[in-house]
Amino acid sequence: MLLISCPVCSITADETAYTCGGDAHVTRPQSLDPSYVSPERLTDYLNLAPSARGWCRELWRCHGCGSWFAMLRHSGNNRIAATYRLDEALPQPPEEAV
Amino acid sequence: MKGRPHRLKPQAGTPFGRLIDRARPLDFRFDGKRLSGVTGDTLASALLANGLRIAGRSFKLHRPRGVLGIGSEEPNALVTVGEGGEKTPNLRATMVPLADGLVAESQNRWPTLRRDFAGVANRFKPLLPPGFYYKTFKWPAALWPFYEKLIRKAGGSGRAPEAADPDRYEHVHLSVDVLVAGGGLAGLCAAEAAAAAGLSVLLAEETARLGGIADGYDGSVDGLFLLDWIRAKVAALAAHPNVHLLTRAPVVALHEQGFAWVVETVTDKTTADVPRERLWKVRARETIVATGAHEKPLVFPDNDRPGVMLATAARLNLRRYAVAPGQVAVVVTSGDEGYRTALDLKAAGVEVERVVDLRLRPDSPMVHIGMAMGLSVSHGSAPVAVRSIWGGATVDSVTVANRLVIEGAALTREIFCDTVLMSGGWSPAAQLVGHLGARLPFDPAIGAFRPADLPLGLQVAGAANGVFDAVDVIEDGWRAGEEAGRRLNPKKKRPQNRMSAEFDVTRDDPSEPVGMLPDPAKRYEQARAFVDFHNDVTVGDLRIALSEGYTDAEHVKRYTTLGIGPDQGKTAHGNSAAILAHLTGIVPTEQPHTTFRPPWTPVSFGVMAGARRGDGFKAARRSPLEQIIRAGSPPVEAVGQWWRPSCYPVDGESEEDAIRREVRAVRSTAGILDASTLGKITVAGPDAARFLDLMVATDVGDLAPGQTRYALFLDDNGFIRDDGMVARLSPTRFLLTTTSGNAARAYDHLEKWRQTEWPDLDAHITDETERWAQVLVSGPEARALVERLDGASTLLSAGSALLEGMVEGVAARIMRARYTGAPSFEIAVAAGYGPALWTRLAEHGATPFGLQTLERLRLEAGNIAIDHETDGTVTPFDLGLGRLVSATKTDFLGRHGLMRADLTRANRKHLVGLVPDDAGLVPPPGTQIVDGPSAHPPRRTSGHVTSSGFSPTRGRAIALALVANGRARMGQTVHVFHAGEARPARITGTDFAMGAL
Amino acid sequence: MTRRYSFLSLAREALRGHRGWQPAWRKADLRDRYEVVIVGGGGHGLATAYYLASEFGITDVCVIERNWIGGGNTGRNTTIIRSNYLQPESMALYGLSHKLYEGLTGELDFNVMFSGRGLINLAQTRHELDSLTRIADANRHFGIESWLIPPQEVKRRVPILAMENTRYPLLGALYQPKGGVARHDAVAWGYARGASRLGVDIVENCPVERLLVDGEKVVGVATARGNVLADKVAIVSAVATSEIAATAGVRLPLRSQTLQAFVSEPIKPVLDVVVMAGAVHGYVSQSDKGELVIGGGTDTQTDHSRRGAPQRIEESAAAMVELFPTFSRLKMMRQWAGTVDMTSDRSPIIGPAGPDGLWVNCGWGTGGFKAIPGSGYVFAASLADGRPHAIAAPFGPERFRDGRVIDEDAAAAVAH
Amino acid sequence: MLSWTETLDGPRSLITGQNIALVTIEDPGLIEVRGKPRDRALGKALRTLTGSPLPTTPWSSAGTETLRLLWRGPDRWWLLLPRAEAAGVADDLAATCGRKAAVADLTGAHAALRLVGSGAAEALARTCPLDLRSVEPLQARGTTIAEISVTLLRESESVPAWLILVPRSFAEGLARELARAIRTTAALDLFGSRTPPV
Ligand SMILES: Cc1cc2nc3c(=O)[nH]c(=O)nc-3n(C[C@H](O)[C@H](O)[C@H](O)COP(=O)(O)OP(=O)(O)OC[C@H]3O[C@@H](n4cnc5c(N)ncnc54)[C@H](O)[C@@H]3O)c2cc1C
Ligand SMILES: NC(=O)c1ccc[n+]([C@@H]2O[C@H](COP(=O)([O-])OP(=O)(O)OC[C@H]3O[C@@H](n4cnc5c(N)ncnc54)[C@H](O)[C@@H]3O)[C@@H](O)[C@H]2O)c1
Ligand SMILES: Cc1cc2nc3c(=O)[nH]c(=O)nc-3n(C[C@H](O)[C@H](O)[C@H](O)COP(=O)(O)O)c2cc1C
Ligand SMILES: [Zn+2]
Repeated sequence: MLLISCPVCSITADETAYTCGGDAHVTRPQSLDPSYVSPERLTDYLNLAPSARGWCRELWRCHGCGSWFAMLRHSGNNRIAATYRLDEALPQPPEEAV
Repeated sequence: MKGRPHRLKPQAGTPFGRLIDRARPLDFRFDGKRLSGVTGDTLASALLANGLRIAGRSFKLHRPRGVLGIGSEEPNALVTVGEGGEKTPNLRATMVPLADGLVAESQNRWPTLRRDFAGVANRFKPLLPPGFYYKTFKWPAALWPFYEKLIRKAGGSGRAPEAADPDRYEHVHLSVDVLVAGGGLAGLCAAEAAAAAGLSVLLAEETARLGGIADGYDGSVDGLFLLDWIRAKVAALAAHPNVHLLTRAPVVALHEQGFAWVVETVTDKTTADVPRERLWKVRARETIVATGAHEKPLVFPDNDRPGVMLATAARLNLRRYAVAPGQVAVVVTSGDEGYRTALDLKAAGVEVERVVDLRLRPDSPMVHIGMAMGLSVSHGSAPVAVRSIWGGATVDSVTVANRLVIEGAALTREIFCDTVLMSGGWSPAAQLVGHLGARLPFDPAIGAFRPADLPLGLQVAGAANGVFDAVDVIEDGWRAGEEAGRRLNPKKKRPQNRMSAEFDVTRDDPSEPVGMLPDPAKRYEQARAFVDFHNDVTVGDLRIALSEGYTDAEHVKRYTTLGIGPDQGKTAHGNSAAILAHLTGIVPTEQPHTTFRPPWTPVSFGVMAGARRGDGFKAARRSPLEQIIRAGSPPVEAVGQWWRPSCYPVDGESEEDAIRREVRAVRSTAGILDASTLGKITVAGPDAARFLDLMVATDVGDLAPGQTRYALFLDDNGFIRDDGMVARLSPTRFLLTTTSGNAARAYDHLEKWRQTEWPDLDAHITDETERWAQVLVSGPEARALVERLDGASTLLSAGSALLEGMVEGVAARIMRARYTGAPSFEIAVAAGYGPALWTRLAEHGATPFGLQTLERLRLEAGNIAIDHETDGTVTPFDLGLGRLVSATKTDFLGRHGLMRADLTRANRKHLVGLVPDDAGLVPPPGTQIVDGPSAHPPRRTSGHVTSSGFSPTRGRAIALALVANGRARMGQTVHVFHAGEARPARITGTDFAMGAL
Repeated sequence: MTRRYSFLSLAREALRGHRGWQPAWRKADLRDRYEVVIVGGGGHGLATAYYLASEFGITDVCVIERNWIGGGNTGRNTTIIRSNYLQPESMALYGLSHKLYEGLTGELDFNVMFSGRGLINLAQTRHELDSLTRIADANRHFGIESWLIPPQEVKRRVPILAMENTRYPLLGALYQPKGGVARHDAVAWGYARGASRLGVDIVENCPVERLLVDGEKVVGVATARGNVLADKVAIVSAVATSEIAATAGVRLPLRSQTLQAFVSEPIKPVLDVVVMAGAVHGYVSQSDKGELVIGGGTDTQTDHSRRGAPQRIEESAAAMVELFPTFSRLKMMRQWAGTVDMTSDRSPIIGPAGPDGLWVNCGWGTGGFKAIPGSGYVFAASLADGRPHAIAAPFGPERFRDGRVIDEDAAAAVAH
Repeated sequence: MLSWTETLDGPRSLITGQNIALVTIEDPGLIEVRGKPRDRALGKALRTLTGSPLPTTPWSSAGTETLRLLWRGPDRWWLLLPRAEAAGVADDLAATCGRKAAVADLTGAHAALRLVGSGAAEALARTCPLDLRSVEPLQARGTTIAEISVTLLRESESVPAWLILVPRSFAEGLARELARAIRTTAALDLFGSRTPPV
């Protein structure tokens, strides 16, 4: 049960007050250029999930204020390094080994 | 004469029986027998006081077993308490407070505890080595079901209740700075120091009392007897405004980021307004595990006989309940703990034949006190057998041998006694730490696992931390509490006056970490030296598992069942690790433990479910028209979280008859349906049109205000997710309707894309679903009916498909629709006006119709319904709705996905009409379409029926179906199976050749 | 040394203190080349090795396992076995597997305790009923024994099921009389023992770190104990498959999610069939030892921690109390979690993965235990033949490019 | 004119305990306003209406006893007002708030209950996962009670009082679950002074 702070409304609440919406910062190829999307890129976009062990960035929605934001979390131990608004600069994972 | 456990006579001036009130006897029943105990007893102490040695039967071998421990670690004395719906199996007798009229039963025996037929298993023990079931019951294969039935019968301990649980449970949420698990000396001191640092503290203690096992020790702190000192601390903590104390409330699980489950037993006698148990969902910034330690049994042959008990448990039984384990005792110990027990026994008038100390040259204060008090002690000896003279279940003697030359017969000696009290040192009870994924290293110095690398936000204190002497425990508790303060208020200076105390307590020498006795063992002895009491795992079993290649600790556990019983091996894991290391020759520090997982002690399903049962299971949503439409108790069905009437039978009509009547009413006059549950979402703003054109496959940006269009929503794969009407309310404002089950999801979906993919588009999405009560008026007379509403005719005369204005004096929206195939109007008014609107329409003669009627109507009209004609793998083209996919937009969700090879394949399944030759045959939705109706499977299928029903309008059964290449197969005959028989049906268009309805 | 397992051999061993048992599988030393290297000693990897040796005569095989065999999802699953799937591709695969399970104890000389005790999948909403009807009818025509039963029959087979005061009504159920469970550990160990006896090397505690690539071809693996060359490398490592494949530039559509389960304390038999209930998110069976084995939904986020969010457990417990009000006072004894390898259409990936010499078998998600024998067989056949076996062929990774989903999730909404 | 049916039978006390009361109140007027916090026209329109600047601090609110504007999201505000006034105010606002903002009259979408008394904290501890100790008077929170999404507004009175806004369709379920929690007589006595035995 993660404890998550919403970077938009600054409420800190249990994981149950949020919904995970998959990987953040995924590029939708057709948004870049709808006129040509290569089959490979489309396949990757529709199916791939970079869900390896380690630091991952995911979209979460705050049920309280309705905002989508991103979370930088270690998928091995569930440590949360940061939550941030989608228009913010990307925070980096902490240096020290976890 | 054979001694039995018994209650001591009251004796002034002795420390025995401090928790009981002899003046208040309690009656209870055990296995049907009436027994009596006294107030303050646990069920275990009361059973012992009544002289009962055997409290249960072991899981596999049905060996008779007595009470071994004192708390939740108890592996043997598992009982069923209560009757009827209140029956609770598998309770540890040591944790059950005795109450008047309590009804308890032993388990895993038939017919009685003393004479258990399955006890013969013990005779066949050699035939029941670990994993014997993997090697046998294989032949003949046909008999396996029979064998399995026998195995199943033999498995299991208690029985599930036969009646529903009458009790209530609740959940409570609490955020605190510090959670302290365990209210022994360490926990209390940790709480004290944390509170002194200004932190809020929840201290949760598993038993009914605070102080832990401190009452097993003597000495004084700050001039007060240990217990009095604790009393003062408890009183101060209770009065502290930042401290909440819970008893009968074990911390059962630790999770990420300081989340913990604490299960409190609120009462044993519940009423409607008092829950039996309460699940505290605690969020703590720091957690201190002060859960104490479990005394390790010594592992020697027949160490499981009733009458063999843990030494500290025996001492605590004396001190707390004035219960002595027998009359003549032998204490076997690898440390000082045994001496304390021996001295207590002596003081209580139990004869202590001998203290058998495993250590070669023990030289601690406790040993000297013991000798001075006249205990007869042998050093460097070990128990090698426990016997019962007449082949009985219990203890008549213990044989001890010199440890240095253990096999020399001359050096063994049989000592007669009726109880053996053993102490193999302490094993920190820090399993909670493992819940967070931490591994506890094996500490050879104490012969047990001891927490080391701790996850963030977690500390361990006291015996759980491998710190045992009271002096050190107190210091360690304070240290942990202060450290929590430092971590949470890093700027604050260290507390000015650090906690301190004057001690006068004896210090123990460390126990010798012995794992297994006798060290060089004979096989038949190993086969009777128990490591896991509950699951009957012996040293011999471990050796067999290893020899068969199950060498990894995890394999050993799974092959032998070591530690997987209800006690989760609390008294076993220290010993088993030492033994496994010994047997395999690995360096003990390399010996891992198996994963410690929640819960610490078992947790009832009821308390986990909490209020989520019956009508609290999942909230049902109520339409604004609920009271009216459900007044006559029509049949209802679940749609998302709603209940929607299927139809409105009158005068004992069947459902099907009601549906047909309602269909005819709509086709001939007009009907009304509660459509309030449909999703209604507005999208407003300068970029509303652009945004919607990205979200919807259908062109909508070109709609003029007042215009509507039926539209499809796809996912980016190209598959249909939802459908609905899109209406343009104004140049910058759109209204979308969605299917009932999808409203919330559709809103979330729109918001997600707007916020994450197109944040620059200026469009605001508002979920108006709950705002509107909505009535669908449908039928040839619909317009006339609607026009009878005040103001409606003026509004309708504007002619647009969507109109906003005043109807009957309130703001309303009217949208034209043709979903039923008949002229229809959806009238929406603010929710509170809904009932009045419905009533008015009904008064004007409209026939109420339900969801199944609507289904039938749209089926006749050949219209699709989401989740019927779609299943997440269906494209608009499959449904013949390609015209709803924009040919001009360069991008919308699903556009590129739709172009992939498989989605453009020629012979995909197409939506078609299906007309069974037998006009009365309705193939239920899901029925497969068979190409070749051969007598035997496999038969090729080419699709399935998506919707079906009897069409009152056509006077025959009709269906929609997805059929491979269906559009090219018009007029062909296919088959559906009904009652095991192939029945022909014809593929038609989806309009069923009905023309305009 | 006693090789065969039988009551007789057990009795003989009993007389001599069980001194003569052979290790169930040899503790092999890693050699530096094999014909086939299988990465991952879970059920699928071990079964593949077994069938390679037993059916296709290929014994120069090594199964390399990171930890201890059977300790991945195979060792932490709720063991539901059924073949009443919706799509023909799935029915072929799971149907074969189901059939092999029925004879597995004899085949392996190891009692895997397959118990075809019956499996009931409740329909509690009209939509569920329609979906299950579709499955039942698909099963009927494919030749899989599985059909719909009415509420009265459900009640007869599961007398303790609540029928009154429930949140959802009971509308019927899909019933597979031969569906059931098996002992998870025994399946892994039985295959390991079988394979080992036929000459397969099983090497534990040896993580594969990356693939060895020579040009366009995968030629072996680098492990913690050195490099191993192989003609064919088969990655059968559940979620780790995508990490390992990525070292050869192959990307697989796997998502790592947590799936939890828990057991009650053992009780005397109360439930003779497997019960699954989608509307309330829970399913349960009672093991031969007596625990109720219970599972529910997956956590949504990427997670390798092998712990899980407690609200899932709450949800499953609530589902149990809702279905079986008499379970309320029973207690959860242990909970655990596995990291499941989810694909976007909830069907597995079996086949060549791109570079020559590289094969994968993964994506079993929440339901691959039941497929172990079938998948092992068709994968072994594919490896031996150098091209996908007919039953495996539809499950190749290229289907994602084409959008050719084998969707068991959206269409059928039955997990496990 | 059509008559209004209250979601929860209008003003009525559902349950009263020693230090707690749960009362239903009339369905409030509710207008959702969407727009950018820095949108001038919007800010002006709302200031004219409420007399105070647009609340931009998360979960804060502004206005008067009868007209309260609360922050409900980064581009979303809720205006609570008497039901009778809602339609008129919504029309006015739509006219004055500018081209970029959006106004939706949501009256009827939410029912309201009020939880009053020192026992409120306990009732909420039993039903709401959020730590509510940090909520200032006149601040709001979006959270769940008995797993039903609600908006909580802490009202300004000296007694603890919470206004609970709940989607209409869930109102009855919410009232039932809250009443159940309040009726529980086994007090939590949070941070109280009960002394357990030693
Ligand atoms: C809680 C739960 C319940 C489930 N219930 C069911 C059910 O009821 N019915 C059903 O059919 N299925 C069920 N499943 C799914 C089922 O368990 C899996 O699909 C199946 O066990 C997968 O087997 P596998 O051999 O592919 O993977 P695993 O058993 O996970 O084996 C993969 C192996 O690869 C090893 N490995 C990983 N990386 C490396 C490396 N770098 N080098 C070497 N080895 C490596 C791992 O250690 C592991 O042993 C459930 C799963 C879970 C978690
Ligand atoms: N030589 C010695 O003097 C010696 C040796 C060994 C032990 N001791 C004594 O042992 C005691 C050690 O103190 P301590 O506080 O570390 O241990 P403790 O055993 O006294 O207290 C631990 C407490 O934690 C509780 N507990 C266990 N698991 C729990 C859980 N999951 N949730 C909630 N509560 C849980 C137990 O019921 C117990 O009350 C001291 O009294 C010390 O004097 C002394
Ligand atoms: C079908 C099944 C039954 C299980 N029964 C028990 C059991 O009776 N007692 C127990 O402690 N664990 C039981 N477990 C859980 C295991 O102890 C263990 O938690 C699980 O295999 C995951 O491993 P891990 O906890 O080491 O990560 C069972 C697991 C499965 C898959
Ligand atoms: Zn937020």
